Amino acid sequence: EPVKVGMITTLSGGGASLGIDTRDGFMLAVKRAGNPDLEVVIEDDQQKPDIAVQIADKMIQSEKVDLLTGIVWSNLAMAVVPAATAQGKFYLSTNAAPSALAGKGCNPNYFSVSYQNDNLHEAAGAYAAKAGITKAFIMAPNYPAGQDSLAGFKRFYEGEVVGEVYTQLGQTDYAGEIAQIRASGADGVFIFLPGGMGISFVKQYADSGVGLQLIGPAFSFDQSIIQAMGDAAVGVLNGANWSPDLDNAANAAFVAGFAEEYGRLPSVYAAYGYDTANLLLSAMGKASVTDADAFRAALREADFDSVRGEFAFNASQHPIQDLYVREVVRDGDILTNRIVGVAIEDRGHAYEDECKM
Amino acid sequence: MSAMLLIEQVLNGLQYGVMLFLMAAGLTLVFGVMGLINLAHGALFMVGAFACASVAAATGSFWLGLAASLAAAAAAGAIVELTVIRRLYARDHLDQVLATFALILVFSEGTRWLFGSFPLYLDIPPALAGPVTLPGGIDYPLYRLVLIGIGLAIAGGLFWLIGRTRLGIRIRAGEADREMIAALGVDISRLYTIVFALGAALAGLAGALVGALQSVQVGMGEPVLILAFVVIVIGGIGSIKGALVGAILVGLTDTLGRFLLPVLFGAFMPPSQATTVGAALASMLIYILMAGVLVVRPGGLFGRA
Amino acid sequence: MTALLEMRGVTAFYGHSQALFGVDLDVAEGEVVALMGRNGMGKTTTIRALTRLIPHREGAIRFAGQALEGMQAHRAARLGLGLVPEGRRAFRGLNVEENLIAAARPGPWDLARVHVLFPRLAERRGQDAATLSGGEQQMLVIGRALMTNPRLLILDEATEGLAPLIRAEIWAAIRALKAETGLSILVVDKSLKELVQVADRAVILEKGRTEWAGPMAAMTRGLADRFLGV
Amino acid sequence: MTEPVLEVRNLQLSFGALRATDGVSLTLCPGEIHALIGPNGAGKSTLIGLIAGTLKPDAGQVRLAGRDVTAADAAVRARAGLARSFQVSAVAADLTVLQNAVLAVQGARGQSFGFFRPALADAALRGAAEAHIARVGLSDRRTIPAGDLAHGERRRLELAMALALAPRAFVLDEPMAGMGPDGAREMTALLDDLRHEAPILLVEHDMDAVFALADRVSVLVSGRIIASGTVAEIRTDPEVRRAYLGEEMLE
Amino acid sequence: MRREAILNAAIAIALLAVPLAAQAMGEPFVITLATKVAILALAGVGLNIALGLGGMVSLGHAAFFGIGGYAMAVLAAPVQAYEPLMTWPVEVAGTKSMPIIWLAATLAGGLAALAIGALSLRTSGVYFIMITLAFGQMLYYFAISWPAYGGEDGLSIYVRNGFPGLNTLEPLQFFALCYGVLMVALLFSRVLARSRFGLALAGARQNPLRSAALGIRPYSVKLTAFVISGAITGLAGALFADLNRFVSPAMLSWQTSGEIMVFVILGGVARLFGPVAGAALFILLEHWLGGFSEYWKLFLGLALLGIVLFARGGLIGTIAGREVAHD
Ligand SMILES: Nc1ncnc2c1ncn2[C@@H]1O[C@H](COP(=O)(O)OP(=O)(O)OP(=O)(O)O)[C@@H](O)[C@H]1O
Ligand SMILES: Nc1ncnc2c1ncn2[C@@H]1O[C@H](COP(=O)(O)OP(=O)(O)OP(=O)(O)O)[C@@H](O)[C@H]1O
Ligand SMILES: [Mg+2]
Ligand SMILES: [Mg+2]
Repeated sequence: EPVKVGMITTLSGGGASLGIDTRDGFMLAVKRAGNPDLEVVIEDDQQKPDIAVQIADKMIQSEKVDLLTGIVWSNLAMAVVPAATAQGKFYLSTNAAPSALAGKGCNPNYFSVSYQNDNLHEAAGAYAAKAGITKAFIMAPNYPAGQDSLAGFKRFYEGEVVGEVYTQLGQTDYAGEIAQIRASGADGVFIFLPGGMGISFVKQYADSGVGLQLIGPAFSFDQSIIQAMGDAAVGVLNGANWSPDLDNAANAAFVAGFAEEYGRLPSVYAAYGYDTANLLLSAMGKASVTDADAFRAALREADFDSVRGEFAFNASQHPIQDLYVREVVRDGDILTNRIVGVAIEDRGHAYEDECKM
Repeated sequence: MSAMLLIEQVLNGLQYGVMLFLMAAGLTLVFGVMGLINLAHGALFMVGAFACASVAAATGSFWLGLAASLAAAAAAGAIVELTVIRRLYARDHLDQVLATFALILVFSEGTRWLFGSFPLYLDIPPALAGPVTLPGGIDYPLYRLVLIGIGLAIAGGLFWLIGRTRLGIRIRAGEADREMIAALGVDISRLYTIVFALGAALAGLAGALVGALQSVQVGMGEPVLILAFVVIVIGGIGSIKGALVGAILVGLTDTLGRFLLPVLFGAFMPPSQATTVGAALASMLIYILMAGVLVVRPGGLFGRA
Repeated sequence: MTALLEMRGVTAFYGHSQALFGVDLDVAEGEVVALMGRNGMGKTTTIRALTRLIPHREGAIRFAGQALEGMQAHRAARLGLGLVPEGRRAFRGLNVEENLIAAARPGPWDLARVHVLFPRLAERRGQDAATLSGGEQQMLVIGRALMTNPRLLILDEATEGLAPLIRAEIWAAIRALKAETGLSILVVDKSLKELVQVADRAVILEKGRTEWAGPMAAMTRGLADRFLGV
Repeated sequence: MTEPVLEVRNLQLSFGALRATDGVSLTLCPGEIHALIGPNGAGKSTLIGLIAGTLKPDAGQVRLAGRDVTAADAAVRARAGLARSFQVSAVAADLTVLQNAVLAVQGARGQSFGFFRPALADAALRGAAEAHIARVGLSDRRTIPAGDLAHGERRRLELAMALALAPRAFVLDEPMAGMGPDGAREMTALLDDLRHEAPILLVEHDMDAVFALADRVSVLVSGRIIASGTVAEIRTDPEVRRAYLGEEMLE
Repeated sequence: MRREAILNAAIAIALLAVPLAAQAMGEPFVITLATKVAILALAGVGLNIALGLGGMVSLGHAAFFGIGGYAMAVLAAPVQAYEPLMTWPVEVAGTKSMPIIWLAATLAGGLAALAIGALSLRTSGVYFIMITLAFGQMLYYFAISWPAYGGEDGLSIYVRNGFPGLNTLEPLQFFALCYGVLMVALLFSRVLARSRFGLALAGARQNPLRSAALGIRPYSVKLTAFVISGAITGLAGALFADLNRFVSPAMLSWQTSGEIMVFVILGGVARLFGPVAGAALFILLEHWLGGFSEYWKLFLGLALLGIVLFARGGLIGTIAGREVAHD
């Protein structure tokens, strides 16, 4: 039975690198499977919610897709997912997994293959003590994902928070915050500053000579970004659920295959995209997409070789997985991440109880 | 909160202000003096940063990269002026808005085509890396001090160019009445090409200098563009002194607002709420400042209204 | 006398509406020519065509031995056209002195000499041109044109809005220019009485066409009445 | 003597150090043309700006028809019956001659906030506007955008718009400027006629016109009125001749 | 008939015909696109009143657009969550009725325009552009960091609001509704331009000094026009939110202001159908180029450049020529 997948992701503008990795990871798995029954249509959402909604409408109404996937950003996911699932379409998240969709707003047709947004912050919080951080200075941009990240960090962090700062979304100069860090008496710094904000901060932080241990979630220190930070990023810890050096056969094959196909190392987004495609392929082998209940059951089994090793869904259809902490290292010419320890084992997420499903 | 921290924050605000001026300098020239609304200024800023980053990566020298940023941005500016902008002087501001908006798209996606979607690496030159200790015991990054110096030098240079040279007089005359200055025998078109290229070069230089502190990526120019406009408008269009004062005002307001507002709200709110509300207000602060200035002085601080 | 300016059968349009239908105009070296006609007859348009501020469609314009067809305004100006435009058009935002030096070219006219001609401009040298009184602006733009050291000074209603005393001074200055420097002048002005005293020849436009040209002395009452409504 | 329509008392205005208006008092009485002459830069246009309300005085008073309008803005003074023309023609360049005139009529009648009926279809407005255009001799130019008019024609349109206000007083800044001899003659005749509708404060450098029209002449020099009187008195005043007229005006 | 009038009629008919044809051919997404054109054109019609008729170059119209959108969300969200809109001083329920929401959005847009305009109109020229931008940015940052209505994430309204007698979930019916509103707004805008107020506005734009000397206070006239403009754009915002069944601060961003302005300039400033032509072309380009290359924005930029440089007066201006002065 052929399955048509609509991928909505960001392929132009400043955030394009994330969408491109998502797409490339996904398509790598599709290519490898060589399953003629799987057809993928891809469209650029320009990182704009209204465009994403319209593409979803188009895919559902005109292209008659069975399933949607690919959205990078939470705000776009919030615009698309509720409406799509309400129309009976499946949505497999390759990245964005806001709390609203994990708890109260969970839906039988919605699967998050990546994580729940808070997970990587939780990993950082849980690991902070092991990294010797007892007085943390924590910082994120002032928007829902930023507020969630600090809450996520604090959920498993046991030390004292000596400073909590919300920066402006899109801020490029952090001299003021760095001065506050210096004066705060902290012994470690947690930041969630996605994209260019993180690059700016890390460079300025390194140059300031403050020198306290930095820790953050993987997306601030991922493959697509650390090259641009250069040596300033070396030694930074980051909470993750995947790493290129994760030791399992599926991952080794993925990392090598990705590098061969695209000439660069994969990022977490590529890994999630790859896993999502494989999950989908595994379900296609078991049930017909026209039978929604059977297909959903097949998806829930999560019977595929995840690059993250063991992988299962919980009741709200979010992963139960090990969370790690990685460190940025220099490996010859390039910067990459290495796992330094497990932060939390078999973590689901904080909103499970709110999900009535 | 210690007095020391406050002083350091004031210094940070000043420094940020000068950096804003650096970003706004080219725009003041083109916008204030030629009267052209150039939304693509941010794109030229990006061109400078990308040129610097790629040349620095290829040669290992930041300084060669800096030279390349000047050259690339000036060339881009000259080409844009000759092919596009030149046809727009006689039109109203709206056509300029549309054309330069289109240029943003062309530059951004063109850059992405050439350099890919991933941010580039560009770092401060080793000679300027790390902090120095200022009198009073404040550790301060050397590179930022150098930026302050360059910003002030550019302010001085522009002041002299516009206010004191015949070139400056002619450009301003051209802005007042283009047809008339041509009828008096001045080749205003060529002058404008030069000025536009110069403005572009300044944007490129700022992109390279500031890019070393920030992330070099597609789209990096747009937030800068808005900030630069805010700065110029607060100071009064066409006034270089105004641009400098405006930049410093914005820098101080923004830095101190981000720092002090959460503290202030903390006095009568639970801390977590205070930080969000404080930060929310801080992000609106420079726009509040701008609106306030314009309501009281509709022509900006140093502008002719 | 050699011809400095020759216009032959010049036509010109504003968009689709034709404003000049065939203008012939000659100015010889050292000659003062009055360009006359009622309101809206095309005097200013003729000057705009000559100074290349609008293109002409048919006919020929030669100045200082060169054909002006297709030439840009600034090149034509550098051949020696000094324009005092209708409606003043001083550069706002520039002060008096900056206005004067903005387009100056070397020659006998310099700041000092303009200040002698118009002492008021020396008094107001630092003032923004936009805030000058009307008459002061008029002086300024005449000074500005002289500072380009032109071969042909073009005065389009240059005495409009000037006080009688100043107007008399300007006419005196024009006569002096004519006598001392041999500057050629093309002048548009409504005051026939004064034109008669300075102009060597007159050209009369009617509905965008040259209707009459001849020595000033030959201009009869009848002609003036018919074409100028005097 | 009848009550003055317009009265200015001890007006003062400085631009920085320059006293552009330095204690000026004058009146404009019904039926008269009061000419205001003076060298360039004497402060005539400034005074008109103060009277019309585009400039605010540092001190002094402006009274219109017995009412103190010093605090009122230009629009209020216009509706109270003050019509002015500008030294540099001020018309709406993209509107046709007729539209400009209709605008003037509706402005005077305070009818600008009608959102639905087309302005040009309003017979009352249009009729009045056409009459004013005809009066200044622009009828056959009525569909031309004002920006495309020749200079002299635009001056006439200025005057038509002032007429449309059906004012109590005219304040005209160099209405003859840029007019050819015949234009100036027509304008002179028109103004001569107008004074019966409302008195005119006339700023003008065209002495033929001033001497032909004025009932009274005031001479402004450096922001002060140095002389005031009949045409004959002013023509022969040595001070005025030295400061303004020069010798040749004696003929 | 004048060329422009013929062209306008052609555009109006085309905008109606395309979705009908799409319905017949079973291409519902084309209807959605046409609906988007109609709604964005409506926003442009609003802006054109300020920009084209009043000469007020506002780079902050996203504020009104977004406020309209949020007005919809604020009214509809409580219904979705089965909660009253407010309980004090009187209990008011939310609503999912479009007419009420439209009224609220129009009022909200108009009131916001009154406040922003009253302050902004103290300035002019480029300062006006920037101060309107500043107010827009203030609202944008406020919406991002204010948690109540979802902050940056925005807010989904899962089911489209209703209109008496219509099934708005049906794309064609919703289109018809938006098209109808657009036509009414166009008609209003045309009537306004020719009215006495329109004339006063033209006067205030071209020569404020002269207007004041005629007894027409330019400030009041412009402010009134700005309020009308903001109200129409606010209405468009409510429809746009309903089209997407979603609002977020992106509606308030300066890029949105820029895009609305681009529609107007592209179509032709002060041309009645300028915003319609501009929005249609922009969305067509966006849609068509998007399927053509990953770097489609590059081509969009080049296409826009070509249009500004070679099609003066926008699309309508180029095709219909310089407007003949109407008598
Ligand atoms: N910018 C323009 N666009 C269209 N028509 C114009 C323009 N300028 C002038 N005209 C028209 O061209 C004709 C000639 O105008 P021009 O200004 O040359 O007259 P003029 O002889 O200088 O008159 P005046 O004595 O009033 O200055 C007039 O009919 C006028 O309406
Ligand atoms: N805004 C201003 N700032 C500074 N000085 C000004 C300003 N406006 C006018 N002035 C000066 O005030 C004086 C009076 O100007 P005004 O325009 O009233 O003269 P006027 O009598 O109308 O002269 P004219 O007959 O030449 O039109 C002039 O010297 C002028 O330069
Ligand atoms: Mg003329
Ligand atoms: Mg004057």
